[in-house]
Amino acid sequence: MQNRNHLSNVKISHNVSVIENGLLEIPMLQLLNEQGVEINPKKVKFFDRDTAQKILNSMHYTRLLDDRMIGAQRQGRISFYLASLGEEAATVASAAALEPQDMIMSQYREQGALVYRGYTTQQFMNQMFSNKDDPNKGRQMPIHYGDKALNFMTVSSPLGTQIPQAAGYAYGQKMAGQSAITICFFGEGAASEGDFHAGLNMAAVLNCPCVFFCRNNGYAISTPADEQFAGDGIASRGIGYGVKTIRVDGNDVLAVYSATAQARKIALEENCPVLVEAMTYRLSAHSTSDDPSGYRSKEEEQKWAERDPIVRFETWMQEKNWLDKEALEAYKTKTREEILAALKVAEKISICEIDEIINDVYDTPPWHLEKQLKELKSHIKKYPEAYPKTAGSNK
Amino acid sequence: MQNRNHLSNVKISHNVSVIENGLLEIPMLQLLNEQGVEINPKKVKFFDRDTAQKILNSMHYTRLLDDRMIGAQRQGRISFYLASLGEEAATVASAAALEPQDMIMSQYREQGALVYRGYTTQQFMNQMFSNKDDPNKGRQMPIHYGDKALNFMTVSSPLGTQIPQAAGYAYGQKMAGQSAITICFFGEGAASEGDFHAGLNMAAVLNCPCVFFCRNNGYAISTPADEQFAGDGIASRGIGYGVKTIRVDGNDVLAVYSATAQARKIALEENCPVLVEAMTYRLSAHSTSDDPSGYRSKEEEQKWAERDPIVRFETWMQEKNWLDKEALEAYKTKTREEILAALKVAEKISICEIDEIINDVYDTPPWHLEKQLKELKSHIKKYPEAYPKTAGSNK
Amino acid sequence: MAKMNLLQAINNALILSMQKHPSAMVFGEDVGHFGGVFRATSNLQEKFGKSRCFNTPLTEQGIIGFANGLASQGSYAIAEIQFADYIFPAFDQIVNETAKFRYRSGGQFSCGSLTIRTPYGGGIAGGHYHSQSPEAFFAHVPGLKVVIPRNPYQAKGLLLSSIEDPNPVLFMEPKRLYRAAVGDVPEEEYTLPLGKADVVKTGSDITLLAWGAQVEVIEKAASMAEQDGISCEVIDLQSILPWDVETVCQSVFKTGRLLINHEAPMTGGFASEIAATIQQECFLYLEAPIARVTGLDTPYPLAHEKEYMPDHLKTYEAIRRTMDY
Amino acid sequence: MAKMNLLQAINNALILSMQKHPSAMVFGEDVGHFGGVFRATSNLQEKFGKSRCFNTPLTEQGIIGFANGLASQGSYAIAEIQFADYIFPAFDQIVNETAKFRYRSGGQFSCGSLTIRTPYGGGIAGGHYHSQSPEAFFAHVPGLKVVIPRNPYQAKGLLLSSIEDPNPVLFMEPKRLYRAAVGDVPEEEYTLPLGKADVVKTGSDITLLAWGAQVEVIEKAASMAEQDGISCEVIDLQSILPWDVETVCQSVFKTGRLLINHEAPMTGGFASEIAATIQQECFLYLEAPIARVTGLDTPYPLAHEKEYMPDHLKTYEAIRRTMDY
Ligand SMILES: Cc1ncc(C[n+]2csc(CCOP(=O)(O)OP(=O)(O)O)c2C)c(N)n1
Ligand SMILES: Cc1ncc(C[n+]2csc(CCOP(=O)(O)OP(=O)(O)O)c2C)c(N)n1
Ligand SMILES: [Mg+2]
Ligand SMILES: [Mg+2]
Repeated sequence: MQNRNHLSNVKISHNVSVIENGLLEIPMLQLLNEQGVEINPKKVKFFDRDTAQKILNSMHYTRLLDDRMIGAQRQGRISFYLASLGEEAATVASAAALEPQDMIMSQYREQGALVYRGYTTQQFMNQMFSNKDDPNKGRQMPIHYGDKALNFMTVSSPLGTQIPQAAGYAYGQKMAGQSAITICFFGEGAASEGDFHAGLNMAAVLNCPCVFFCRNNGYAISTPADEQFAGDGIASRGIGYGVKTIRVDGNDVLAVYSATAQARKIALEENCPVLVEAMTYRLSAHSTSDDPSGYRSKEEEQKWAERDPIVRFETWMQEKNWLDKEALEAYKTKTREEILAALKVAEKISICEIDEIINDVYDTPPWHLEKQLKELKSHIKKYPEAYPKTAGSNK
Repeated sequence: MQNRNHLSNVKISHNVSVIENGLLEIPMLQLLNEQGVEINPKKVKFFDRDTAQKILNSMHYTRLLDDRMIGAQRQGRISFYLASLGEEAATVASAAALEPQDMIMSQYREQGALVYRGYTTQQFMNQMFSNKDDPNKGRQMPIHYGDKALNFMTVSSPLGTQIPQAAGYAYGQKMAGQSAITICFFGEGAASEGDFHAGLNMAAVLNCPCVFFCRNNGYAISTPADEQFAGDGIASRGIGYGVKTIRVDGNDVLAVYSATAQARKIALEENCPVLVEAMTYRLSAHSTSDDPSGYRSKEEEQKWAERDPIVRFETWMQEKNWLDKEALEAYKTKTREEILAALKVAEKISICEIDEIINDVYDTPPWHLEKQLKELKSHIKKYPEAYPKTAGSNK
Repeated sequence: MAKMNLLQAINNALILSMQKHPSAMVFGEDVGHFGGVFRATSNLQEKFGKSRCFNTPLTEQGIIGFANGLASQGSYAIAEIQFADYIFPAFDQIVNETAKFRYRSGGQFSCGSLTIRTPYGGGIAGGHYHSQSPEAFFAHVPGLKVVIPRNPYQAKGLLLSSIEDPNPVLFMEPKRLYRAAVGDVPEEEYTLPLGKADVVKTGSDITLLAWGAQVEVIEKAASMAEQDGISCEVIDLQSILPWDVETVCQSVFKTGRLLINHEAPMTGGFASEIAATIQQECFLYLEAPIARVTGLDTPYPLAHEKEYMPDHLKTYEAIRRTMDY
Repeated sequence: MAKMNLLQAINNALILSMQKHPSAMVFGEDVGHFGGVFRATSNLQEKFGKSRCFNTPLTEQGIIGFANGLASQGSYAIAEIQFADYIFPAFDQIVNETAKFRYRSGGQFSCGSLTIRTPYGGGIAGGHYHSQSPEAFFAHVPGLKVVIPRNPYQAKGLLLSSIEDPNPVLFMEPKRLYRAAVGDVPEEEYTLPLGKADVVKTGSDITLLAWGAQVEVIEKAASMAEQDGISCEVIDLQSILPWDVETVCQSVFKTGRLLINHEAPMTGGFASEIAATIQQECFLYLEAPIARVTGLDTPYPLAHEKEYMPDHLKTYEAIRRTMDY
């Protein structure tokens, strides 16, 4: 680190030298090449077979879940979904490199991390059907997961807001003496928000042990990366904040795992933030409300489909003789069934009773909310057919 | 410039390489050394003697104005003042490198630029006494200057807000086919605001011809630079945005002039933003409400007092035989008298008549403001002694 | 005349403005080639080029900051905020900059040629981050105008007025009507006055007041009440700031009763301003307390959206209570 | 008991909280070694170390974002925004995050241990960027509590309550009273209830309601009115959200008249909510329209500050008008 004082140690030049971004090259870590061949000459052992299996399964699970839920949305069973096709390595392998006590703040496309942490199929479904078993009590749109027990912060739609929050959370963990960090996921689009700037700068100045994990997947809805920023990705910004930075191939499980593990280690041991930029691609539509054919080519998508992170990782596992194809197929079949079954259960569970409409605004409802609830309940009693989802439980 | 696409041209590495800010060194342009000796071997001619004289005079004017107004504030004649002692080269020489049609958006400590542009002593005084000849109509605190005729945007207190505005203004200039840029001044403290991030990134992506001029003067009120950021100043952030960047010795007139001229040229010819970081020091208190002895040492201040930008520039002018000491003394005497005289005039001019209280909220006052004014006026009529400043003009 | 939905009417107004004013520019997240997530800016980039209709980076404070600068330079800046729920990062630029630009400079500079468009409101299963109705926040900001249309005809005329108006205007579009509201819209340019309410239906017993998508809700409640022999005057406020006290007062002088309906939470919602003003102006005419039928004082919930909304039934009940007072 | 000014009372409350809660942290611009531009955080860094009282970079959205994260982690986060005029960059973090944190997660996570302190209000020749009273914006945000003290005793008790309260609280400090208001304050910890108004003086003809620095203005007007034989009940609202409808209603049942005074512009100011609610709750008791004596619907002007302010004379006149209605 350079001395932080605003003028000491500065080099002097006598000609106007214009610094351009080309001066700095930030390489991208890759440990499996596009063909899935390990190219790290040192042959480091990253994780054991069980972990590898768990990573692979979690990636498959995520893809199966995405697939099924897009279907469910098309069938009109849920209102909205947002898939992570193509980005499974970035979200699953990063989660694998963390400890359970680390707080995960996600943007919304990190279901892979949640799968790895052990969120159950039924939990996913309850959230997406906004039913009364959803711990968020059905208050948020599908995909806004959250689970305190798993140290997974509830998703919030406004982009970028989690970035300074992660700094604050990590500061609190440090002050409490915990051996834990906070990881904050966000897209390259969200990184344009002012909160990104505030969060990275504060984390650096206040020595917050956190990992800022940017999924640079090339698009923010329809906006391509080159209309989002003019610099060299998001990693190049780390320099400006004095934040240690790693760029990684986001479709390479080994690289993502290593980069995140290293980032976590630095964050915890040196009490500082680390920025990780995972280069990947949003193969899916932005969400079920979106159709990417209006803004990008099939060729581009095809090129990236060939960089499938699952295939790449499976090739490596195969090479190591860790891939049990039969077991994998069985796992996928079981998962498909499990998802379907849980979906059917979830869609039959009713939504929260009407009293929940005023809970959790405050720790306990103040009198004016009690009054509004009372009026609402007597109104529903008068018109039960108009409020079929709550009339039954309205006492 | 590197290719902006999010993945093309990326270099691949096979080991986790953590990029730290130390990798990049941003030198500081200096053309006059601390002793005022020109050290550019090429002996470029920067400007003619008249310009040099105007720069020198403007710096002296600024210092004399500051001095007098701090006095006036102590005497209770004005409520507030904010001096730029030690930063005169940064604000005056940068303004000298611009064309009159360029828009200047200042933070608040750039009275030097305004002096150079030709704001009159009486204008300064009218603003600071909030009297009815102030074009801002006395609506803002002292030092919130603004003059459309001089292409100097009215100062706004909220920090950083001008930064994205400068991008927008410059975009408009470009679209209108003007041969003009926008320069936006701000402190290293203001550069922590989210608006800084938004402004630089947008200017880069949308190719806005503007110069972002950061006065890194070591402090934001009491907060030293090392509690403001952890990177290598503000210049290092330019890289992240793909914005061309120049760091300059802010106490060196020749260097500031050259850097700004170069920045302007690039901005205009290449339709892009340029970031200039001027390394300087706020020798004065933050404002008349502040006392720096609580947060920094006399030694530190002394060290910087010795780097006086005026002394340095005078040495150079002397060396070139451009310094007419007698004329300079005469100018300073005249200026002192002029300031004193204008001050006396301004403090006798009354404030705007009460009708102005509702003007300029909209282009014309809507009915509800007319009604509020009418009520106010009849109230003042009833209690003229209670509103002595407006009762007289209340018709 | 052409049949247009609300989105088409807005798109049409934008096209006319860009044709009329060479310095008019449209920008925001995804508004370029893609035409915006709701497609309100479809084809503008194709028609007017990338320099006049363009995507911005994902930063609302930047969008409005940029827009303020562009407008102060003299261009017509037409900025889109993708959802009104996401206008808050730009709150400082709007409240401290846009709105005070002219006043603080004594009229030397202004953002008068700025128009901010944003879809707002619920009823689309959007939960609390895609359903908010933040008009009351902006109603407390002198220097802004705030306008909300209820159908395609009003949308086009009011949007054209907003763009022409020499003051910054926040133009809020009821997104649940984007495709649902269809009507006859003249193809040429026309304007509708800002600051004026529209009496949608005259009546004598009670005045019902709303704006945007809630106008059809009060109309529905009015029909129900008419069946009980209650004659309702239905008013679309259209402009939230400045608002048309005169028209509302005239109506209340006649009916003696007022009900205001909005989606936003009750406390500090814009109905409070209307009620406070009307109880002052019409005190001796009021035969019952002014009723507010609004959202609950909670974030906008997803599963309980139906229960949260100030629908026609709640409105009808409040009409009855007000009549029976 | 000790004589303290308002700043000292706040400083004292902060010290007690930091002693009581090892996880309590105080942060904001210049609050560290310097002790804040108004010196409310003097000596905290010396007493509790740099890790518990620290300067932040100059970014309000960052300060509140950081504070939200820190509070959600379970620490007591006490953030300072240097001037309420500069709270708007943090508006999104407050409105969309702080206030909705608990609701959106079904109570799993919350920012309950967050307290935001900020000096507000005019009367200090600060012009429109150092004088604003933005309480009404926050009153429209379910999930927040908003508290404003009028003197050192209230300040300490209410601030301690705000920090202890398991909900996020915006604590607004009337900066023109920082040194001007001096009074007896117990040295030990004590709390005053949130959500409760304080009846400062009982009376029978008219209820005068204000908060913060304006309480002394209505007290002064009350004295003037008493000379005319008008008996005024003076109430300090203290909590803006949730506010004490009960106490105000009880008073209006008795007096039949209500006047509300605040510094912020009239349109959409918090007086509108109070008037809307009270005309509903006390309709049959009101003998005159509820009067609002407020700032003008303009930015807060510098030169015309005196004319802009809802001072005791304007209040007195409004009392007379209300009595004579
Ligand atoms: C503050 C805010 N502005 C706008 C949006 C609407 N929005 C939702 S997702 C999205 C694009 C995000 O892109 P990126 O951060 O790159 O993430 P990705 O979707 O690519 O994973 C936008 C604009 C939002 N949710 N929040
Ligand atoms: C948004 C905002 N936050 C806080 C302030 C209060 N404030 C005024 S000047 C200042 C310090 C600015 O420091 P810097 O940008 O470095 O400029 P300098 O004073 O050093 O020239 C602060 C915190 C403000 N004016 N605006
Ligand atoms: Mg993306
Ligand atoms: Mg500074």
